Amino acid sequence: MAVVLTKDSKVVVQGATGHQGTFHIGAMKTFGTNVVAGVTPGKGGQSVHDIPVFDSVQEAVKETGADVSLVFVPAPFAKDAVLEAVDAGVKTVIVITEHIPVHDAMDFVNYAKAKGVTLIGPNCPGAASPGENIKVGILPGMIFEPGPIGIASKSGTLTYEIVNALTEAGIGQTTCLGLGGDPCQGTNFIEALELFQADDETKGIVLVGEIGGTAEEEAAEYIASGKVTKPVYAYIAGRTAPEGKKMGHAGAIVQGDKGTAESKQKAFEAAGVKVAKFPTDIAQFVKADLGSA
Amino acid sequence: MAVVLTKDSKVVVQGATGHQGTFHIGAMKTFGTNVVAGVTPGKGGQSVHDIPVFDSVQEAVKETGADVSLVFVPAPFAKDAVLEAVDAGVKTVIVITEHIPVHDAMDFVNYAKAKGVTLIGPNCPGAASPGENIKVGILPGMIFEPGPIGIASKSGTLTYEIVNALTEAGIGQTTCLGLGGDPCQGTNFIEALELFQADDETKGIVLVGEIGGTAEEEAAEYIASGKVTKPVYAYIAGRTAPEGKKMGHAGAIVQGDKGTAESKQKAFEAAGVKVAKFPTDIAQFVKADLGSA
Amino acid sequence: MKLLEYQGKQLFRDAGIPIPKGAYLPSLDTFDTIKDRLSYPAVVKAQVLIGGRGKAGGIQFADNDAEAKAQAKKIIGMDIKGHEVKSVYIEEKLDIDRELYVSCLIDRTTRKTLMLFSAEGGIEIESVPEDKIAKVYIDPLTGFSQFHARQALAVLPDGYSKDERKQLAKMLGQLYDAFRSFDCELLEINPLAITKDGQVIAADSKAIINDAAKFRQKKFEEEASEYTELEKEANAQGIAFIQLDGTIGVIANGAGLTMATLDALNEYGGNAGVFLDLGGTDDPDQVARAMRLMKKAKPSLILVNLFGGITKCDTVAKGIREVFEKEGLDCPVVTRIKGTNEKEAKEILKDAGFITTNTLQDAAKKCSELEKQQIKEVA
Amino acid sequence: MKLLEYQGKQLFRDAGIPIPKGAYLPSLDTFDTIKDRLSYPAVVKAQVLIGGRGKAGGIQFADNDAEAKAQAKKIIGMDIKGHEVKSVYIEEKLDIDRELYVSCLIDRTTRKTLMLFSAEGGIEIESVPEDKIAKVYIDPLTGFSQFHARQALAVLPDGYSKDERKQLAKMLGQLYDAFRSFDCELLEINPLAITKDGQVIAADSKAIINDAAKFRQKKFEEEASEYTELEKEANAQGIAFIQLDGTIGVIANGAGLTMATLDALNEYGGNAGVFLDLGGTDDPDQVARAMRLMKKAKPSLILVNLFGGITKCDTVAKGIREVFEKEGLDCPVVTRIKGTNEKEAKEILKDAGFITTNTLQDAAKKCSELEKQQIKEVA
Repeated sequence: MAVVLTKDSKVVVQGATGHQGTFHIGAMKTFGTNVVAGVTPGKGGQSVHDIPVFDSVQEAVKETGADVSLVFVPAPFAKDAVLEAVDAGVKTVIVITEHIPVHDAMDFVNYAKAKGVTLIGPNCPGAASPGENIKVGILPGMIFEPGPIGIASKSGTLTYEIVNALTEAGIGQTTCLGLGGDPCQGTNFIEALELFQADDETKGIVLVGEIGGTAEEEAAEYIASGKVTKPVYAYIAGRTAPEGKKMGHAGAIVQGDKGTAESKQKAFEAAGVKVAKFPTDIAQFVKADLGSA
Repeated sequence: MAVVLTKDSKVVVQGATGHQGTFHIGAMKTFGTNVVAGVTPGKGGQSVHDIPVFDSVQEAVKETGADVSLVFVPAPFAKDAVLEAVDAGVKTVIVITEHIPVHDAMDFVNYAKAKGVTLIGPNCPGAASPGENIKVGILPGMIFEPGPIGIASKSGTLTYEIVNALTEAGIGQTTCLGLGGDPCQGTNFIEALELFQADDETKGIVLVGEIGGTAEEEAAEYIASGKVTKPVYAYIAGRTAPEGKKMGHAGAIVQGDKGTAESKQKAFEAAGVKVAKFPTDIAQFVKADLGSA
Repeated sequence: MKLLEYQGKQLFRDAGIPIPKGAYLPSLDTFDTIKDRLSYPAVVKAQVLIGGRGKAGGIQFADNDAEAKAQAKKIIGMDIKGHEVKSVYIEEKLDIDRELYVSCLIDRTTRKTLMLFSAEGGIEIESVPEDKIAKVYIDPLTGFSQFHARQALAVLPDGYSKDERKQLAKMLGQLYDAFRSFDCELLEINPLAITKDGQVIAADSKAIINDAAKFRQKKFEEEASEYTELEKEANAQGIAFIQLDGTIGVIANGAGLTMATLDALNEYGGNAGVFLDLGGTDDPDQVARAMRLMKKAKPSLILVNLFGGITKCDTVAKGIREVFEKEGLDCPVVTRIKGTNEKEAKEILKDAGFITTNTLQDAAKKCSELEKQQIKEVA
Repeated sequence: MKLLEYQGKQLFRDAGIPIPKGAYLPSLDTFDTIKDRLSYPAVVKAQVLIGGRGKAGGIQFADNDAEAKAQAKKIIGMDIKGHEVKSVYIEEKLDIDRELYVSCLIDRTTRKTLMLFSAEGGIEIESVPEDKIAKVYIDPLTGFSQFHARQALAVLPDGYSKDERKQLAKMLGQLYDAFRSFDCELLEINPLAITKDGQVIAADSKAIINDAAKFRQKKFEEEASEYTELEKEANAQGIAFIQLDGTIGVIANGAGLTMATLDALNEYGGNAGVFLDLGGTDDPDQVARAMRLMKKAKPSLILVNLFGGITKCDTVAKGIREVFEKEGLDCPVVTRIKGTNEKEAKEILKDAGFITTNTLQDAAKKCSELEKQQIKEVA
């Protein structure tokens, strides 16, 4: 199996007819993703890469049975799009859009959670389960291989590096979850750990963290509590970031002495998590523990 | 077993130091209910019938582990009280208060539902599980006997009549749920049917309906769909109520040709539910089917 | 509480919803004070809480002050389906191109706000085919969002301009917000007019404010009421009291039990004239007040049906006894008393000459027989 | 976007939160225009985005216009911890009895609004003991309710009157609503003053407006900024660009990868001078714009670290090549390119004289060595 996305997932893309939507519908189809519908208000009846476009998610779900929504809608309208998806009854919403007002994100993250909907993002690259032939989002398909490692990450490209290194080392992945670099995440490290711990196929877990907030420290505490029995590896970006600066991600900021890479690294190490100095070291750690897949 | 309330339930009473709160804490304790705390803002440190009173539900839950809250708080403050209880982490909230603004009720009913909290009421007499020695609310204790019948009702006194007749006929009850007479109910007939269907000890179900809305028709449809395999009996009040008048309950109103007793009776009968002409007939129906308990 | 059209329009204006220019005329002699707020051609509309006023002659047109005043004079005092017209609302006549419909109401099943929207307005929504009505459910946890507007406007046929759609979307959001902020049970715009020059405007209003929220909704006074004078008196005392067509007064404790008592009476051919629910009270004074209201309704006989739980039958009986002793009751009383302190209650009432019964069925049967006898005696 | 104190006070006023009477003085020569809005005794406060202005002499008192103007003259132009004071805010001096603290912020862990409240204000909240701070979590699905106020006020010691508690509860609700409606990341009142005559009033303000919400928060202009001129230029172009202490310019695609590149550099003793995240772009023009910004920062050398996924390495390389060819680069460039169209990218850059490496570690090591060499050469 895998987590969040499986081969049975049916994907609807909100913001289907824009540049990004169109491109990634093609890329996802190539990867094997079952994209069943697009949504762009006012463009119902059109199609993108032979996928029918609807005016509303409600209609798309009714007509195609879509249960995963991918949101490319521009930031000012993203909250509306997510609420629409949740009310339309999808089970998972993945929000790629960046620069969403943080109060909008809080609103839709809490609403989705309250309605039992798994929300990934915002400001994330999406997710991929290579063994299930599905990726939903903007992750590059060619870096993935099926295998035993689950990855949860706050960062896009950095994760591609790490996944690519794993694949080059012969170690494949169950699911890669891009959690996003915003302060308010739909799914955080602890929730990702829960998912991967419960997934039989996942044998080891990689967390890619960064400065800002305390999600890494909380994940470490969760691991230390014994709720995670699988080996966990981590990389933390931003060891040299100065205090008070947002390092590219809205969430990547050291405030006073809070949110430092040092604190995160210490917490992880105390919980028995191996922390890598360079991103690609992760692959060596995993290989040493698990052997090649 | 029983539904909603069991002998393990720990009850906190919001509005504990008022006339109604004080009286019913005593009556509940006599019945065997494990009342562990009262809450009245500003009166923390006092006690009612030897039950400690706290300033907040949060504190009460923290100190006593209460998991059921009973709300006697006056209508203008009832929404605040329910939100407080939900955020404090109780699993069940029972709202006795009547005349709560309907938008307030919609707000807290939806919030409780979203947070996985069972809400009973508002404008209801509460609930009782006689075999578990627990009643939470204002129902008279002496009418109950442990036994195999589950009851869900929109009306207070009418239910007491019916329960009393059952008890006099030697037929006891698993749980009696007063759902309340307002248009927006935290738990409706379908949800009550689900609970009773899943409860092994419940062998038959009594629904006490009344004019207004379509909850009875929807329950009938639910029963007809085969999801309820236990015998269901019903009484519907308001056969002679004129159109357009609220008959004592905010929800008891026939609007145009909607919400009539006739429509409800027909729907129930079509679903195989025996509908009684007089309240106390229910006991005879059940006795004929089940024999005395 | 139902609002008159002009009050609903005020509510709309407060919510930012466009309404025609107009003025309320509470009585003919104040016409001069509103003159400068009128614009012609105008419509003079009867302010009553009942539909169909147009057919009944309650809507008239006027081209100047003199005509407007004359039409107002014609309309005020009219009887429309039993409702006396006490005032009119005079507003500019719109140059209407299309008539649409929108309303918000409480959906009991989903426990959410249900917004109904249709491009077919100006008629009863019940007569519009289902597939031409958009049903949009709005979760109170999120409030109104643009996708709700898109769901509603999806039923619009071709021929609506981008600007008209934009105005409509805005108005739907305003309507929802007003529905919440004014604690409405129903808020309806029918017709929702689009004028020949493309303006979207609320041509009529229908609003019901939730009675339970009256304590925080003080802006509007109840100007017209469907309640009888006695019902109003009862409401003010917090007693559920409804006048019906028959002659038998029914008193019981609890709304459900009171309804069940009416129903039982009806089974035996009895005709209830009053529904009086004592609720959970067993305060003898409150019971006495209820009995006095019942007396004022002049029932031919009274049926008292009590089930005592937490409520004690004897204290209820005391209240009844007090009115009987001090003020007298000039009609027969049939009682059926059961539950807590049943014996004591029966003792209190025993020498009052009341007819006692043991079951609801017996009580209902007895009342119906008495009623028939009374009718015979009169005849 | 951080607001100056006077802007935060305006925000409070809009939210209904009581603030002292005061006026903003953007420059000395406009003093006469604000005179009639002043009341004495007054406080003249430096408007800077940094704490500790009191100790630095940025807060002075005045008893009349002449004194106020003199103090303003003294303060404007001051340097407070590297921040130049450009303006002052002059407001009535409060007769403060007690100083409290309240703030709203975004709690990442619970994803809710966290309200901190303490009876110990006027000092940094970090220095207040944990058990004297109420932490109140507010769910966006319900908003602020009275129980939140009760939870906050539970930390108040004895001696607060009923009226003071009422004023405080009201202010907490207003603060939460303002926090939401003005899209704040932080909204703080410290001190929250209670005057000798029992008035609850916001004596200072601290507000950060969420940058992502700027498109709908147009009321406040950014009047003071912590960004450098180059950072502002980059922000305007949508490029994540941060100036640091060192001399090496780092370009990578993705914030995480850029941070990882800085970290690797640091491991080998290198000192980054610029963080430049290309993000997901592979538009050569956008890359060229980024390169030009980098040039303006005058780095001693540039480290380019690309991982191509959906982004193609060759189109990024084209943008770099363009700037190199047309405008020249007067420092060494170290590249590490990996992923989609890696080969083509290397081909494009091959005769530019760039130093190519295969891993991040190699690239970082190389840069650090070059930097050391440069420092030696200069010395």
